[in-house]
Amino acid sequence: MNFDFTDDQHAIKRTAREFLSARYKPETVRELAADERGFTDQQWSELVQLGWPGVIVPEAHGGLGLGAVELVVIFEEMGYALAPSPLFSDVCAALLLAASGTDEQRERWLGPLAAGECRGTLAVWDEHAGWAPDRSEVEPAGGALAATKIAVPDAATADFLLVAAADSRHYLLELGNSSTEILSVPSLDQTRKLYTVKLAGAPAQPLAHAPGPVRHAYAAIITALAAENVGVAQRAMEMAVQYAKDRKQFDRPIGSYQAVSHRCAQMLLEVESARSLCYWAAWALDHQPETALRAASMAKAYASDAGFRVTSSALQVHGGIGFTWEHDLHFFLKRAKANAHAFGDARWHRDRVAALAEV
Amino acid sequence: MNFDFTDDQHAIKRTAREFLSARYKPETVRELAADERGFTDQQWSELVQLGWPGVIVPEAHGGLGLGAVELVVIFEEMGYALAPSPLFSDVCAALLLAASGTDEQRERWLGPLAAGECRGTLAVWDEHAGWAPDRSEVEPAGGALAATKIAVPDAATADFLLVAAADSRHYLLELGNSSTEILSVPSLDQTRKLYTVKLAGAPAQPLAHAPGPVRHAYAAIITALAAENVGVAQRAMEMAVQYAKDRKQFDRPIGSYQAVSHRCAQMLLEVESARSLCYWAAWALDHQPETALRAASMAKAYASDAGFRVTSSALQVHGGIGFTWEHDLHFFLKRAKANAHAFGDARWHRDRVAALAEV
Amino acid sequence: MDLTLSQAEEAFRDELRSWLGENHPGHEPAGDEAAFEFRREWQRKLHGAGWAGVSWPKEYGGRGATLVEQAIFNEELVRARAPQVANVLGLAMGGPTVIAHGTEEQRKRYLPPILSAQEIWCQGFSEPDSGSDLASLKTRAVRHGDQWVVSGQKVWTTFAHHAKWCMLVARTDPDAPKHKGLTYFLMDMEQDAVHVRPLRQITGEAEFNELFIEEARIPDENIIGGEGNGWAVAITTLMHERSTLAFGLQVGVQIALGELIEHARQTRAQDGIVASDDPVVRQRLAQLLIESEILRLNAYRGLSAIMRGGVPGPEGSLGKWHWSEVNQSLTELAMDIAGPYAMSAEDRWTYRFLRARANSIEGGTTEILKNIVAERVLGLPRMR
Amino acid sequence: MDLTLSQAEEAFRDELRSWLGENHPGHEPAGDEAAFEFRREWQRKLHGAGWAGVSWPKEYGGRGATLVEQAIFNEELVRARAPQVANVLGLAMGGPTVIAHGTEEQRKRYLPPILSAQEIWCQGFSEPDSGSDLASLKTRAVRHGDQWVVSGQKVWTTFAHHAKWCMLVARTDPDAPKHKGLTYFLMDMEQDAVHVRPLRQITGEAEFNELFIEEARIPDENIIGGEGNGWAVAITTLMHERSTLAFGLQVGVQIALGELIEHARQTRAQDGIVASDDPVVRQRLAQLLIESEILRLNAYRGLSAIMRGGVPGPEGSLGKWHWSEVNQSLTELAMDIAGPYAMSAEDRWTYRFLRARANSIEGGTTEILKNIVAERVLGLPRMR
Repeated sequence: MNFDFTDDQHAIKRTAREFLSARYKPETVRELAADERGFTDQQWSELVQLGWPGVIVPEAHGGLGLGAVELVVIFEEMGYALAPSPLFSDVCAALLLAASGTDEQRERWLGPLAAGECRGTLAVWDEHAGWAPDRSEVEPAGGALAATKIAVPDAATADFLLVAAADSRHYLLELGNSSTEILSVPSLDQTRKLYTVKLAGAPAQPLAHAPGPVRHAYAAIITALAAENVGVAQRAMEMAVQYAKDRKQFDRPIGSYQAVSHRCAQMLLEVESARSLCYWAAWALDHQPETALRAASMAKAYASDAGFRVTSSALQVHGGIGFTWEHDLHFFLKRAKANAHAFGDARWHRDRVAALAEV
Repeated sequence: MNFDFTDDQHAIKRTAREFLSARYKPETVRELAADERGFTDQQWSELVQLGWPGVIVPEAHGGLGLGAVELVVIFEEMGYALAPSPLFSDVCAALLLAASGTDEQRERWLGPLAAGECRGTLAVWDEHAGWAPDRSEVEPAGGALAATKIAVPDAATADFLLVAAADSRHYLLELGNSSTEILSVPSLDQTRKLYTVKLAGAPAQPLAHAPGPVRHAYAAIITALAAENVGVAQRAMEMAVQYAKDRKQFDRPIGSYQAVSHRCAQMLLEVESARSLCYWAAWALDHQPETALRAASMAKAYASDAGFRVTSSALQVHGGIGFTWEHDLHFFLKRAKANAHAFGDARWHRDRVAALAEV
Repeated sequence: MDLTLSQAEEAFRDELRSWLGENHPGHEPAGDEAAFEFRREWQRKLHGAGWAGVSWPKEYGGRGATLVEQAIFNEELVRARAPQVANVLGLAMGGPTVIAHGTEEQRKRYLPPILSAQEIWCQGFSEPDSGSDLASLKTRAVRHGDQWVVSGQKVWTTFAHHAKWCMLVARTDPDAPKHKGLTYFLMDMEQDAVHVRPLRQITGEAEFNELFIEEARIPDENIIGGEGNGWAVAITTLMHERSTLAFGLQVGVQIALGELIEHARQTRAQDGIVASDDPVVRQRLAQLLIESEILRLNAYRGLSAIMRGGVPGPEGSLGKWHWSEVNQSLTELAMDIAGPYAMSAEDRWTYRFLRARANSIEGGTTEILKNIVAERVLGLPRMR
Repeated sequence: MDLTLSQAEEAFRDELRSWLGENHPGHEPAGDEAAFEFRREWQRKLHGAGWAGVSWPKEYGGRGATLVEQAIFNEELVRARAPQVANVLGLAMGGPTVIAHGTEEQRKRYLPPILSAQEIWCQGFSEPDSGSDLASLKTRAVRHGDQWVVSGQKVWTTFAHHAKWCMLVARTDPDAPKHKGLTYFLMDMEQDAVHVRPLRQITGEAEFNELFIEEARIPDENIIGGEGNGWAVAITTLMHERSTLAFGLQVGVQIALGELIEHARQTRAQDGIVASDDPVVRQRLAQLLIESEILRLNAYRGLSAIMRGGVPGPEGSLGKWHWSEVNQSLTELAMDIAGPYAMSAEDRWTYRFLRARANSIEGGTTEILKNIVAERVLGLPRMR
């Protein structure tokens, strides 16, 4: 029984922290938030050099062949740096392809994905279809999809789309097709670009019907997202604690008032608790699949709430300055809140936890 | 638009505070809590002299003929003093008799009730029947009741029982009947005696079928109970504030720490808010019946939560001493919590609020 | 106790409602300048019909309305979704401060153009280093003959770019204890020494400004309430801010809640039902219905306490703090109902959600308001 | 990262489980004395099989178990619903304190009878006026030759009526700063100068006692850690209290939660469904499942941090505070599920609900624990 990372995992974490803090300084994040595309080719190649697009792609396909723990380490750091990047949507696609692609599809796509030569993304929610991230009413007709999907990350810069459909499969659709309309949507979190994708009978290939592996892939996705929120919340907490030490009102640092210091202590409880759940879920994904879905839903439920509460609480500690665009805090709050609603919110995942625990 | 009491209402409040604080000192409350019966005949006659058993009984029947506002004033003060007394269960019976008794029943019982010559109480919950205070499955067969009713207040000292049945009526049952078994139950709140009543085919007379007036009577009952919680919470808050001023730790009064002072401010918010809702509900019962049910459920929902939170928070301010039997605080906490569960808890009344507001 | 309006109050409300029904100017045009001119025009219309400064004494152009009428006025304007007036701060805070602390000459000079929206007012209290600790402000005013020379920086100033007058608190005696050395000025904004910079918020809008003041001039006669008395005068301004705005805020919550319930009725939730039929959402909506009713009741109980005792009751101190919590939960529920749409900034609730983050900071942080309640209402020892 | 038990850890657990399976003494008898004798017998049995003081060094009669094994030990005993041992405080706190600060002679004198339950220990730290502010305690010890004469009052003393030894902190130098003038004694409880009074709690039980000490005698050799060094020694005792108990507490929550889910399955709620099918109850149960998992994970992460760095990680400071919140919500939900039955004290959940009120006070109030986290973990300035 040991929560400590292996030396390799420690090394990944250290590299990630150093790399990301050097490359994604606050002013860079701010520029990318204002940029239409949200990242540069240069930034993408650097991530490719680290091998991150292939982190979970098997070595046989040219990936790093690592597990969920390493995935979580990387996304915790991506969240801490708030690095705008299509990496997350790309890894979502890789997870689903690896889980339910046919042999040919895996052969065709996983290598280029791992090599960063192409990028994929994932289209989950139908328009006006409610909260559930696992229900779609899109009925594929003769290998073609007619549907409107909302909140699709990085669709404008992806090479292909995996579309969730009513038959519990995903359909792979190469973009650049005239029957596909990609509309940019102003997103709450400007560091992650979202699009509405309108498919008017676009041709698409079905992935295999593999409900078990697909559920496992989604569990990895939500665990990575929960880990992002851990990183985001950690950073917001550090900003709040630093501000509470520096800022003086009534001739003393505001961190010496319990209204502020107990608020910060609460942040620590929530950040560390979310982190424990994420590490556990990641470990279970790798080593204890029978626990993994429950652990992942627990992590996502808790980190959804904690991410928002901690960033929101950090804003309260900052007072007025935290409400200004000039201050970086709002980017963290917006990412945490957007993540809270992505792939099932806290309430939805609590329902899953109850069901999985056979309450 | 004026929230201020009339001169008469102010006078009732003042009298109640003075009378109750003189007669129900903490040591008296403590004795009565330990007593099996829970009150003395002497104490009952004093309440009768004030006319309180007949507060809502029409003057034609010898009562004071007052309204819900006066009812609320009295029960807020009863809660503040935490006076153990069968007054509440007796007034419940009077409200239901006045609302749905036949002419003969009103003639037969309201006068003696107002004069304090007899006492009634109300049996609402069937055994193991769930949370709802407005559902009973007791089917009266040929004028006789076979049922087990739980949490019946003051049954051992009452002269008659009003039993809620499945046909939405109440049945009046004179006690002292051999087919009725009254079992004392150790209650959470020892200042209000509860009993399980087992009816084995006891003869009973139906009250009239009058759903509207019965709902109105129940709205008055829950408003009175909410008002009790306002009084209880007010007193607990005063105890906490006083303790926070007196108790020193680390060489200063604990009330100078925000962890304590902000907690006390929160108590004030909740006490005053519950009070506003109770006064509004009482006024609506008297003057705006179309609003009364919603207002009463709002008051009960909020005061249920506030009563528990404020008393529990007061215990936290007191630290260890508040956890001892010797300190009076626990009696207040227990009353607040028991009231929270009587006649529908906060959650149940929120559902009613949503339904009544046509959400 | 009578929680209906009196006949006179009802007549007042009916007159106002029917006037608003006939004179509502419709939606505000887009664009900052156009919107401002529209608001100025709207205020002129109100003023022409005797609906500007309703609570001000008649001798200064007001209507001499009672407290309850004033509350009705603020409620009805929000209820009718009437536009803002151009001179919110002049009407709600500047005018009442001049009436309370100004000389007769000052009243004559400043009050009429406030009512007619001819001269717009803004507020210069907060500074970057003096947020909650207002009395620590550093803006300096130094006397040069019968003029004062003022330098410093102010922040969170609304309407600064349209304002003629700024309610400015500055330090005139650096040697006095911090609450004592302050003076309350009316600073002419139309001078080069005053530079206004819009301050963009997390919503993307720039509702507030920063004010950079470099040797601005203020004549001696523009002091309100006397030299060194700035703290007391500033408190008057803040008291008016909190009390006047309370009624508008609570009606605002009621309206938003109505919209939220509609939003819940029209949004698919899960398992084939709409959000308003979801038991967890219904619990939260019911709680908001209760809390918004409390905001209304506590506000009116506060008025009754003032009418009875001349001083506000304990409910009065709680309103702004409580409102901020209610409005924040309301917008959080809206986001939860929106589900995946919460990720999009197209949803109007996203804007409201972000805007509500400031509710517990603006106009007195919740922490400061709780201190005030603990110390002044409950009499707890001063926090050290 | 490996969140399964190692082979050695599994072997340890299996050995313990099978031993417990064979040796579980059944239910405690009713009555204070009978229950105590039963617990003493149980501890002797554990001791005989080498299961007393598992984490103590072998040379002092312990098992020299690793941190993880110690955690497993505490979990398994709760999981097996084994009875309490008679000498909880001696094993968990007194022994480890003597091991850390005692002389070799003291270790030889005191440790064996702790293990065998021959001498029971109790704790005399808190006083009526010194709750959270322990260092302000007033109990005085004055030297008379090679003896000390002690007078004062202690409170919240468990097991006092069975105890032979009391871990007593008293003031030996009234002129020193308050943390400096304290000394840690082992006081013999078997003297007339010590009077024990049971302290009834709001649950009706008397789990704790008050201790009235009037000129009790303590020989000089019963000082642990040296004169004037009482504060540091007391901190050791408290650290052991929090760390050892954490694993038992979290398993306790897991067991209670299992019972609560069963309770929800068997309780009618409304509209013809049981409570466990009610969507609002399900949300709350799921949240408790999550929080109780967090208690477990944070406790183990804390151990890993100690194993890596020798010092506890930030998770360690959070456990007791978080546990109290989780256990309180758990019992509150139980009351809500019980509905009208919550009004009756017959329901076992009513007792647990009342008992849980003390969780945020006993063993360090939540306020103090948050202060510690803020100051020592986050490095925020000391609260003044």
